[in-house]
Amino acid sequence: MTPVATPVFFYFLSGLAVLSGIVVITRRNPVHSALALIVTLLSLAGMYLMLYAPFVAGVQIILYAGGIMVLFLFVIMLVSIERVEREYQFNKQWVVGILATFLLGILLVLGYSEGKRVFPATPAALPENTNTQQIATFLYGNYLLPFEIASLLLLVAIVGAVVMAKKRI
Amino acid sequence: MVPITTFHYLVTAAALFVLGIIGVLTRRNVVIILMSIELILNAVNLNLVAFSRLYGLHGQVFAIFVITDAAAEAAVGLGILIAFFRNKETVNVDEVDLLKW
Amino acid sequence: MNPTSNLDLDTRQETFLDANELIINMGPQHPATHGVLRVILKLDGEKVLGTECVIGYLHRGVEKIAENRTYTMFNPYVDRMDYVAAVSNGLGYCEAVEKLLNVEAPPRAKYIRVILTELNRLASHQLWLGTHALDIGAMTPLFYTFRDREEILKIFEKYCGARLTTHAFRIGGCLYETYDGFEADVKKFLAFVPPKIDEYEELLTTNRIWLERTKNVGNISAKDAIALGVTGPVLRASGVKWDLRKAQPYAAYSDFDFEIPTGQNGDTYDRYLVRLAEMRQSLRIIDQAVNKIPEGPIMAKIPKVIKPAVGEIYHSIEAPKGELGYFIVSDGSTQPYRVRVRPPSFVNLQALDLMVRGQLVADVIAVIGTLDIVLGEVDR
Amino acid sequence: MLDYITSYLNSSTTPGQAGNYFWATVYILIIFAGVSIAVMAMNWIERKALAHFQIRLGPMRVGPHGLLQPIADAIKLLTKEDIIPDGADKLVFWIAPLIILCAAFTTYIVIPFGPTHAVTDLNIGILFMLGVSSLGVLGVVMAGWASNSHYPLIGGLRSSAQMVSYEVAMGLAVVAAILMSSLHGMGFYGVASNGSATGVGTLSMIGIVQAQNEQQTWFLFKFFPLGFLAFGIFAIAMVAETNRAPFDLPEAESELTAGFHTEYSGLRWSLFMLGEYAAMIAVSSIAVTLWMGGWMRPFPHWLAGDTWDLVFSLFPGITFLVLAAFAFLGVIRMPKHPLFKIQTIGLAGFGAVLGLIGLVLLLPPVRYRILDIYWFSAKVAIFMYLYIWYRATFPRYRFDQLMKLGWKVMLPLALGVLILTAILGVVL
Repeated sequence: MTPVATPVFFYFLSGLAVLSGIVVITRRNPVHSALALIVTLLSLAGMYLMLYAPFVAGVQIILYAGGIMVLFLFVIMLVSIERVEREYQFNKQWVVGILATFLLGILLVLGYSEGKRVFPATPAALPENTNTQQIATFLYGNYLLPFEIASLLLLVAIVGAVVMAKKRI
Repeated sequence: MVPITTFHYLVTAAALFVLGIIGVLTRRNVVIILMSIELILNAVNLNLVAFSRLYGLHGQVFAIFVITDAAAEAAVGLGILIAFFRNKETVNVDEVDLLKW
Repeated sequence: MNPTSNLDLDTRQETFLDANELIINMGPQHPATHGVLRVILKLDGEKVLGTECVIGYLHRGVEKIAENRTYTMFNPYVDRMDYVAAVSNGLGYCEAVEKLLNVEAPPRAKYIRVILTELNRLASHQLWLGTHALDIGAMTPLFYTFRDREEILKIFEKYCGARLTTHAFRIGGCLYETYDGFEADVKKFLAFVPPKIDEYEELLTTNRIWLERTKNVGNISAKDAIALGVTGPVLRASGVKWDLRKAQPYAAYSDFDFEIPTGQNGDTYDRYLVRLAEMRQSLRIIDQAVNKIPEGPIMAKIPKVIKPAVGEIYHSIEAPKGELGYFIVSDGSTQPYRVRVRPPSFVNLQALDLMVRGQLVADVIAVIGTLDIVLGEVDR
Repeated sequence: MLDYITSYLNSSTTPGQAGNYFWATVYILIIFAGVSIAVMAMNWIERKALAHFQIRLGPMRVGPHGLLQPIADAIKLLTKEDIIPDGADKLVFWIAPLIILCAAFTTYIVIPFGPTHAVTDLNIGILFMLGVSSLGVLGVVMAGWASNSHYPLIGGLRSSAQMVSYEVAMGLAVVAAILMSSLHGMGFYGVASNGSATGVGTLSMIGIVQAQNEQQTWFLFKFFPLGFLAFGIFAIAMVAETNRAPFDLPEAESELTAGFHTEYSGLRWSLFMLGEYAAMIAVSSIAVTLWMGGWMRPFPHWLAGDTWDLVFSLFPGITFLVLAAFAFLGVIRMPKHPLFKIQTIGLAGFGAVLGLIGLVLLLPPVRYRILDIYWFSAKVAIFMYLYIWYRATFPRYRFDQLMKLGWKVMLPLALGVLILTAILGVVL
């Protein structure tokens, strides 16, 4: 099924993503930031659906919004935030940081607008209905080694997180 | 309305990327810095998926790898954060001035 | 009131994630503290690092009131201490004053006392079982036990007109003769209740979740229990065969054949089993008592105005919750000079801290339930 | 207009797939209303059933046999003062119940009540459901944190840990079912020996039910002990996921007063309840879809044929007629006293409505139309009853025991089932 009213949904979702992205980096209270980040993640999931990537959208919702963000909220609750909230929120190089980043952003956009000529005009035919199957074929076929490495990475991350967080194991 | 092309997605991704980098560079709170890193990774993901619309599914597969990495990164990062908070009673990144305690 | 007096809050202990310790007020308004007990919990996440009980929210100065009442007038007040076992309280008080007066209740009165007291022990244990199970999350036993406790309360009501604070006994014996059909009622009850106790057991005893929640929870060794002065089922579950009904028989208990159930591990599950066994033993006692209840007077000869000679007396009975003692000092007047009650709940409550240290929040609830405290008695 | 409706009724696809936005909206509204009514009915049934487990009567005062109790409750909750604690984080406090509610209701768009009776048929349907229902955790955590009070905080932490842990076992059990949908005597996955597409597994909810139809078995009985085990794991995990007894630690009344919603009252509290019950129905729907053949009637292949079709199609009408008979039995047993006159009339009216519905459902065109929805609801109702049964029977787990069960028993078991299913699928 083809997406409908693509421009409306695109502007809605991207606007939502960017606005809540701004909220993420400006809030004093990390929980509000986390809330905004969840909104960003969900609107990105919506955009993935519009880009014929339903499986990635599902993974985004399950892993990011349902898993990683819960981890974030959990940690925010464990560390007391009252004192931090009252302190100054930005470090001393914030002017330089913002200027440099904006330059980077302009660079990126310029690069993309130049690249428009290079990109193929017509999108590749992506069979939406067999999206999951094809991703599976790629994951367990072409990308089998990276897949295994990723699982190893997760194992290392589990061990590392436990070692970090617990004083005595 | 102008039809939505890959370029639009790329600009959105760029905006999120820039926001994430601003967060990393300017904030003091480690939790928010970690969230900004998530923003950056998501911007990259959007890029990958947008390009996969043009060049086939490899981008989506890569996006899944990036999400996996994000999970690992969040776990380790938050673990470090807890260890840090335990020792210094703060989550401000500019107070991390010891390599070992 | 310093709420954190013995909770050395500054010492940081090795804890899960070393997160901040949490001080939580459990009660006095809390659904599972059996009244108005306030427990200040020092928590590390879910682990209990220490507790402090704050009591006195139900303090009515019962002991002080006694000094301004005659011996007879004070009798109804004791019912209000352990209000779920009012008959036992009355028995202890009446016997203490009788001892002070050097009179003895007639045998028939003693038998009536035993029957009613044991019925009350059943009622108390049933109430305990229901609320304890509810605390642990099993909702249904509460209603079953209340259904069966109702039968006991009906007998009380028929006997003396009151259901809860019965004031069943008087100094020197009983005021009321048994009503017509009392024995039939009791016998009917004796036939009615054993299958119901099996029903409770069916719901709980082998329930896996119940086992996991109660086994090795709130352990207390026999040594600790004796050192803390813990009595009653809590002591017996630790393996100490100590029951005042056998150790220093009062009323007519020496006439009956019954056993003292004991446990081995002193955990919550053993206390549960001990109380269930005690319910069965109570039935045995009632059965014997009702079958050989003697005829005769129910009131000893006591003076109209009770004026004991100068002296003091300590008399204790085995209440459903443990040793209930009355220490009465008489100055020769119509009013006691001093009455001191040794309430079992109050003493047993001391063991709470020992039993829950290092366990989880959920265990605090289970242990408060298993101690079977009644705040009316703790605070008096 | 009528033509439009009939032409729609004859279509063979869900409105979402057909791109029919009007019907999709209608479906969403119907589901929203239906779930709300189901939650109210569930509320009444739970209180009544629980009461009868516990030798009580339950609600009896509001309406005949307390039938109007849910409505009275709703009015009470809506008119209560809405309290936000002073120290609470107002924004988060306000959003938390909405997150739970939205997460619970959003899942319904992929639940197939029948081959065409779903809002849409996403090809990542089951993934979408798991994902969206896992968003409910966020609401719970936020509610606990925003109340700025200790008991809700502990409740929130408990439930986040609980839901995240049980999601793992749940996900693995679901994957086992998805694997089964691809294993149709086909050797390796995706390589259909006869060239048809049946060798390919699917994530679509409708596709999974159709796979069960094609394989002529409920996945509950597939690879005999394995399907059963996977279903068992899911059935336990879904109780933990929805925070119901015996896993209701986050809201353990005797320990944490009310857990994460201690500080909530009135409308917001009722939103939590609505969300909880909606989530219960939603996860039960997943269980029914994955393991119990979804909308299929019992024995569609063994008891095939026109006669059996007729017999099974009479079930919906007969169910309602039996309910009506119960209502009339209640009318007969009502005390004959002027005070009970209105109640008696009300109950009789209720019975008449039920009977009328039953009669309508017996009409030939209606009864075939309603069949799949009926069987689906009947299967979900079994799970709802199980929820009540658990609540009446079991004590509550302790937190560490719950975690131990989740990680040390369910997770290895689910992994084993998954691996064995995969091996069996290749071997057989």
